[in-house]
Amino acid sequence: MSRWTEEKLLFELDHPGRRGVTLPAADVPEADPRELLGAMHREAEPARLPELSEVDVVRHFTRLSTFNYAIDFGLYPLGSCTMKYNPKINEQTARMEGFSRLHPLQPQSMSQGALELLYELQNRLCAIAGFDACSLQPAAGAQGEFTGMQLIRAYHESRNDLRKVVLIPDSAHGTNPASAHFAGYDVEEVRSSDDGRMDMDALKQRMETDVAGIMLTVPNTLGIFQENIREICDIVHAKGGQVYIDGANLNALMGMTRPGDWGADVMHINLHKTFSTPHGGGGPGAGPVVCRKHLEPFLPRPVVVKTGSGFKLDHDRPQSIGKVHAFNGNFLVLVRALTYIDTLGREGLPEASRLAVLNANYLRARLSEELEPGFKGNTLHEVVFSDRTLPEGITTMDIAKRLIDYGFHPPTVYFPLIVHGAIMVEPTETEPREELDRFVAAVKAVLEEARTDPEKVKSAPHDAYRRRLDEVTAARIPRLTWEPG
Amino acid sequence: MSRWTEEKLLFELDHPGRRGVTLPAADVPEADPRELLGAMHREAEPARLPELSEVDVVRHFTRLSTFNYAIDFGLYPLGSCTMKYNPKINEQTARMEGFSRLHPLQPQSMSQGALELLYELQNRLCAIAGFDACSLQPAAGAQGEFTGMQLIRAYHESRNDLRKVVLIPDSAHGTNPASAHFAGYDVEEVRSSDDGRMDMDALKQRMETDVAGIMLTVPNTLGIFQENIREICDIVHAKGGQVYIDGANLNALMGMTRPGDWGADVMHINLHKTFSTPHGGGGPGAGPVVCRKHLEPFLPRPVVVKTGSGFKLDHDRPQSIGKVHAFNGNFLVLVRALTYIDTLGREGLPEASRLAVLNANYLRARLSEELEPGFKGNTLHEVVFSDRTLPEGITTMDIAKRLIDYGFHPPTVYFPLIVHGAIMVEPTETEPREELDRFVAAVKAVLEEARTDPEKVKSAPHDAYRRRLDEVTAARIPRLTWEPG
Amino acid sequence: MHYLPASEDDKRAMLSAIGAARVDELFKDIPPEIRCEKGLDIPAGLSEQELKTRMAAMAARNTAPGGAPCFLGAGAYDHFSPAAVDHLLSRTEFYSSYTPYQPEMSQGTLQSIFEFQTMMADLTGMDVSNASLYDGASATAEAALMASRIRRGKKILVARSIHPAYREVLGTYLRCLDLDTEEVPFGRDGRMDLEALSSALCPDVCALLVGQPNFFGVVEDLPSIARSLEAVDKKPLLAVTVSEALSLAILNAPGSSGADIVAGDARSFGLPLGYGGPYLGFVTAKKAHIRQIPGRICGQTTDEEGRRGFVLTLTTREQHIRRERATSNICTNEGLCMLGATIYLALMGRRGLTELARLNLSKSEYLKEALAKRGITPLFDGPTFNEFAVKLPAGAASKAAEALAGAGMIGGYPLGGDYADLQDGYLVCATEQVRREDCDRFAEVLGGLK
Amino acid sequence: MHYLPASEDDKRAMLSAIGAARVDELFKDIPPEIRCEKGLDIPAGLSEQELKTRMAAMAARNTAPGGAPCFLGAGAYDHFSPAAVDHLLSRTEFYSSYTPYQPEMSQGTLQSIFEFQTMMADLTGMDVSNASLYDGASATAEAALMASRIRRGKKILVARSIHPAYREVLGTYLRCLDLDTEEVPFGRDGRMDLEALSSALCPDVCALLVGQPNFFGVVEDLPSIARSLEAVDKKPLLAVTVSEALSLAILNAPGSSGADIVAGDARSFGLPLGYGGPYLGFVTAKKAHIRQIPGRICGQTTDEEGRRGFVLTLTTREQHIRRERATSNICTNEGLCMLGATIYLALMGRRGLTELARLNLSKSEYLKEALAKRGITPLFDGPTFNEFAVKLPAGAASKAAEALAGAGMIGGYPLGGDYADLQDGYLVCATEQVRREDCDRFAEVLGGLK
Ligand SMILES: Cc1ncc(COP(=O)(O)O)c(C=O)c1O
Ligand SMILES: Cc1ncc(COP(=O)(O)O)c(C=O)c1O
Repeated sequence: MSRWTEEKLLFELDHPGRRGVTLPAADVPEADPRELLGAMHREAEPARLPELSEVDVVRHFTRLSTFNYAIDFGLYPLGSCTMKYNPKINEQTARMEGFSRLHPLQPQSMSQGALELLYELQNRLCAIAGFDACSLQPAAGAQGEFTGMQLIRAYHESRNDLRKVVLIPDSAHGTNPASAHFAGYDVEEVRSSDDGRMDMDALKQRMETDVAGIMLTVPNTLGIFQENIREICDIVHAKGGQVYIDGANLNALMGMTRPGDWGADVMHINLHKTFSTPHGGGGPGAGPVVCRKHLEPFLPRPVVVKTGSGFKLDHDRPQSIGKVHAFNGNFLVLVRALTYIDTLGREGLPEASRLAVLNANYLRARLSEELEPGFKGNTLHEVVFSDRTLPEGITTMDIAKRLIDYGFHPPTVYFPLIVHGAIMVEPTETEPREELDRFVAAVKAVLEEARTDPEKVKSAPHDAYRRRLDEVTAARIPRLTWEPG
Repeated sequence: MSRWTEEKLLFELDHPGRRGVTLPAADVPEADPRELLGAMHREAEPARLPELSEVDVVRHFTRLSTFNYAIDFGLYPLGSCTMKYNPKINEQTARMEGFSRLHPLQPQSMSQGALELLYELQNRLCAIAGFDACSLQPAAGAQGEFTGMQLIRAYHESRNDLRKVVLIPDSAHGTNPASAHFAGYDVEEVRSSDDGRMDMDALKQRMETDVAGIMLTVPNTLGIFQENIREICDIVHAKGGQVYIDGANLNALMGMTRPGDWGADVMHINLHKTFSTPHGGGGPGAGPVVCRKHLEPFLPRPVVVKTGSGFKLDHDRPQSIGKVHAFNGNFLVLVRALTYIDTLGREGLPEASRLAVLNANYLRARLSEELEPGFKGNTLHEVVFSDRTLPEGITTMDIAKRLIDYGFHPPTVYFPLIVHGAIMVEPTETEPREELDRFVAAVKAVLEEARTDPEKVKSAPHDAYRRRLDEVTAARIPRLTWEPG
Repeated sequence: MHYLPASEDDKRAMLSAIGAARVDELFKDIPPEIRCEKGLDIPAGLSEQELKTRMAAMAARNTAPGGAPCFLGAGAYDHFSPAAVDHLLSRTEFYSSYTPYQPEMSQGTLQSIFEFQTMMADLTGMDVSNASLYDGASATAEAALMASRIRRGKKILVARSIHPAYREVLGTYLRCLDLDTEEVPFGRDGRMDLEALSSALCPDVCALLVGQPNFFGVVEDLPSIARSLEAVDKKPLLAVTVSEALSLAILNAPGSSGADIVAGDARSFGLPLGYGGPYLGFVTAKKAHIRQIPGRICGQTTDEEGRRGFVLTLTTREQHIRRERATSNICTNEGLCMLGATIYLALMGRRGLTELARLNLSKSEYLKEALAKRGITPLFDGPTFNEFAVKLPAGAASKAAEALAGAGMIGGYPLGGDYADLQDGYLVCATEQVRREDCDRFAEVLGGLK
Repeated sequence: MHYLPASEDDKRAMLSAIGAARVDELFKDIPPEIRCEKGLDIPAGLSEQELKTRMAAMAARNTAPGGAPCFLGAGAYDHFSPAAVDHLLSRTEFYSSYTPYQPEMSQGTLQSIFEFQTMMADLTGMDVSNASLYDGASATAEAALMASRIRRGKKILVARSIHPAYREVLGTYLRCLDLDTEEVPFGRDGRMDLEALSSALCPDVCALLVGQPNFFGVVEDLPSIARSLEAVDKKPLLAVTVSEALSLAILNAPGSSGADIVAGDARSFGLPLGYGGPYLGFVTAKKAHIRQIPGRICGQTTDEEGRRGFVLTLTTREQHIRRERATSNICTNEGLCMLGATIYLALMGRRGLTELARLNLSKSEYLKEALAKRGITPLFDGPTFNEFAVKLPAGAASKAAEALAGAGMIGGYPLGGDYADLQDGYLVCATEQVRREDCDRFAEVLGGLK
């Protein structure tokens, strides 16, 4: 088909008199809203809701969809995002009416299948990560972090041991310091040493009894495994601190090693990364928290427990930090995750991790001919290159934008902050080798262009739905809603 | 996203060792096919079935899909094809497991809902077209024609009145003569008069007792309504002939007039046109046949009848022409059609016809500024232009191909045969006015280019996935399967 | 009216461009005496919400395989289809597009047809394939017509063991065309009676149609049949009908057993049972017969820049060019089903499909044994794939359906209705969808019938 | 392993490019003592066929609305969603893409966010909207935090009539941040007790949170509440929480009743109940507060050729730039739900949504009357939308669920667990999904309880 080059906004398409839905005929007397609601009755219809037929609406969004990239087109190498293939069966199970139409508060006797599913997923996640207990409530990784931090806080408080500080490496994702902050902690950054790992001296020096705990991403955002993770746990525990693991990178480790076995106390898992639930253009995801026994009493309530005759939501948890979600977490995301886990199973998940790491190391090997990794050591599921070897005047962003013209979504850029002009590549295990080779060829071609025809690269993309967009003006003069005229 | 410019064939992607499906573990002893099947056992695996992972396969077909046009992108003005919007609810009802998983031969006591649905659809079609009885077996329009012709033959035979000839106007669709031929008739063409209608003198002259019947498309493929259709029926009946109506253009008539009321004897209906079941890139469709009482005994068996307690398949029809389909016709297409009919209902279907005719006449009015209709008279749901006013050296095909560059699917071209270089436009009722205006603007722009830059038009398309394809060589040296190397 | 975008304003504006005052004026060619004055006698339109409730209630009045283990085959086999198939078929670019008449805008559809043709030719051991026909029954009829055009004979031999519905459709297609059929009986092993075949062969015979496996699930000895045909002067064409396409992965390709034409139904490749349709008819053939094949065919070519592309080709066979002299009247075929099968075959791969066929064989052999333990033995001793006929105690066949339905199962197919000489014959099938314990339960219920 | 494309050959080739002998070598940084020697203690993988059967069996062990008429609301309302919504959400371009960090490749997602923001701002009577938060509960908590940043006060007044789960989540969010909350009671009409409000207002109060409608379904008199706040010196912000977004179409927009911030859940707009998630939290606000809004925001801009386009903007509010000083820790939000709501609102249009809200009102009023006829009367006399609280006979509330389940219905929400003073209170809801006869039956069963 030909590409759509323009698609108006819904409000510009608004066509008074059209209908996109026919409502059922009323089988009850019509109530008079003015009489019933008095002054609180809304007289003016919401003017911005357009009048369009079903055809208009379907076309509008179908056309919009063609302006997006998708995992089903090819490699989506966003580092730290684990853009793996989203199996189609997951979409089917999540749409089974016995799941999708359930009311969250309906009697538990009418929801035994759903509770069983939650119970099984709790167990699977504990088994995979090596922990004792689980809460499925957090709606995404950041909420999992926040929940985990609160568990640590509640734990210390229960021992009357009030602490103020959380240590976080400078390579951490932005949500870590933000989550710790919203859990009421002061954040102190721990610098990385030259090998990209946490600086042990810095840690030892700072780890005092005012430190509530440490938040570590393992492998970290450079893809590097912290070899001495057990020692770190010991150091933290020795001073009464707790170890929080950001499990966003669990995709590197399944069946290889379990954070619970390192001595870690609590961790969140991004189901929308490791367990293949789709990213949806920005969610929904799910960020369950797993923890060791001593933190279990503090988990958000309710949790699902098994009874003699079935399953139930246990609300009677007096030490709980309380809810973080109005209901049972992002249940339909959880359905997808269990579908995925039970499809790959005992042998498949470890193999997925092995292949994720193999793919990343293959890309690293192939791309290292042209780009320089930010750090020297071994990496697991992702690799970060710096902009050091880019030709004069060419930025990481230029490379990223030019890759779009080659039909690829660019890697994550400028993160982690400790690598200059970071180019962060995570292929995941679902990429076939040919696709990696195609990507390597594209990167090489772009780098060659950067040397021979830099203007072309600096003004990229040329072949996308839009040329480079002016983000500065967008922020300076915000236009956040449509205005007529 | 960027456009995919190349996608290999499955066989070129074949990657030994990959798997796209995991099979369930065997819960029974493994049978030995060699032992059981002996010499009939296939030793060699079917080599052309590729080995690919699910990711590979999904990407392959997702990429392929982007090379297609679709009704959800915009106007699809293929004349005679009734490319209307395919409502999404139809896809949902057809996928309800109680329909989609039913075995065609399962006990009728376990299929009462399906039988009821068939029964209701039979009734709806009879009511809309004005007939007494219906068979839902024919799998498409052409099979409906074939079935209808057989009914006529069986009827004559039952009266020991053997006839050899069927009359068909020269404007007819190719399936008409072909279907009549396969029903064992000699086809004689009746010429159209200058107003695009059947020439009454020619008809009267030829209509003798050797003529089994006549096949008429009403409105015909020019979109013209045969005003004297009742007179035609009388003429044919007077000589003992039967009148077959090709109902492919029923979309012009719903609720306005009913073929059964004209005196017609039998007719087929294309559910994939009038009743919005999707065209699927070439089917499946459904071509039910409706007829008057005197032809009912000959309908394909079984038909669905109502009993005291429910519904049943009535096989006991001794005069039936027999089956035309192994089972119950294209049932899941029938589900979609009933969904559509019951959504629009009594008021909606006539309004659909009115708007289909309004849209077509609007296009005719707007385009007549530039193009000349093949015939002068009034037209209903479609309009055919000739190539008479095209600039010297520019063909209908050139215009069609250049429209692709403007993002439109071209109209039907070179059909009907009685209009020179026919350009046949059928917008249907689901096109919004803006879309028609956009199309008019594109046609005008192309015609302007044809005058000012004819090479551009003759070498179109320029902006599609492929430039013009060499159909002559394809037919001369057929390459119909992939060969390695 | 949410499918009808025209507002009152739109109508007014368009009418004024047309120069008409009212929409009804546009219908003035329809004489008043045939106008529909009373409106349509159908129910008023429903909202989507009401409609969906109503359809769901109708669907709920059926019991489908899945809800109940299914031992019924008889031309429609309950196989599993991976979610990826339906996901891809749901892309509007595939399901809402038209037949690829404008190839530059339809390469997605065309390339997949070419892939389908390649795989079907390979599976059947033939050189070429069409892009689909309606179903296995009409495809079989089209194959007979094709053979009669090629060999210009008037008589077609038809195995009596071909699917009864297929034979009936064949009859409907051949009746008016002055073509005779003669049935060839089966022997005690359920296979074609080769002696009867030999004696039926006469110069006027243009083709023999035989099912593989046949309706009784029995695998025919195609090479011997082919040899019988070769013994005749103007060798009649051997046309093989396949209604369980999965068998192609485990049985010798008909093409390498002497078939000239293969017709059949490929619905088993990832498409729903759907109460009988839409299914996926196909015809494949040896190269020599290309120009007599019915239906659409896609061919490879190049565009103006020399890039590979695909088009519908050999269209002079077809009705829109050749009209009454076309090789078939077919126009709309089963495009989306063809695509579904193509996706399915790509997912299964050669290894997967072969293993699946073996699993079907194993299940069916298990069922055979389970039944045998209950004293129910095969009707024929020829080899079978995933379906076989058994002999029930006298009178039991008519009671089986109800007894099994009561036990939550969908039973087999009683043969007596189609074969008066097989009154107690009962056709049963076991695919990958039935579990061992289902087979045991089935045997138990069936064994308990008296 | 059908999601894992690497064949053994692939692995070998890739290892050799890497210069490693075995895949396990790549994991050498993981010390042996923490290696997972025993493997994972989870079940072996299942084929898709087995898996689907298993999940379907689990799904069948639930009774969902649809199967049973649902009179339960309490923050989650059973509305119908047109098929077009799910169809569009199933396009891989939407559901499998990432947060639109690369705007040139994500204009589909970005434009729809801009459309969502525009419609939500309009519906709530605000100037700006974010692109979603997790759910109504956390959105309410974020609104409270936002207000405390804007007004720099330490105390937040919370209507006692706000959804109990929302209040609990609020507690979880505020607990560690040194922020106090104080509950404001409701009066006999179920609305906020304005006198109690006035006396709770003190200079340290930075915001008042109030539900509209509140948890009892009662429509608050927002203008009067706003006037009470204006009476205070440094006016606290009025933050309104909406858990039934459909009410926005029939109630005065909070923004025109004095609200400064609106937080809530827009799941009612075309998204499934889904046993509680994913839902669709949102925050809208007056322009002055733009830079304190949590979550993603999309803004309009132009590309190098001057064409309109959209980008994520004001990102300096966010964690990936501002880290611990961000306005929220949120990263992944509820993008696809946002898109679903946008599609739904586009389909409904202003007229459709208004009519649907009226239909809900009518159903609920009918239910009120049906219950009244059985002697069950409202607990509060304030006006309500599609949900209201009634008083059951003593002890009946605890028996209702079972009695209704027995009659094939999903009952209401007993208030006693959350409100000790409302032991016999029972919250019921009627949307467009319940029919008149369902209401009658519901009233009958409930009226029969003693
Ligand atoms: C390392 C890391 N931690 C935490 C997160 C936050 O997870 P979420 O986006 O689910 O809130 C991310 C997400 O990108 C991440 O990459
Ligand atoms: C006028 C007319 N008649 C008959 C047919 C044949 O219908 P089908 O393609 O369903 O076999 C068509 C289809 O294009 C047609 O336009």
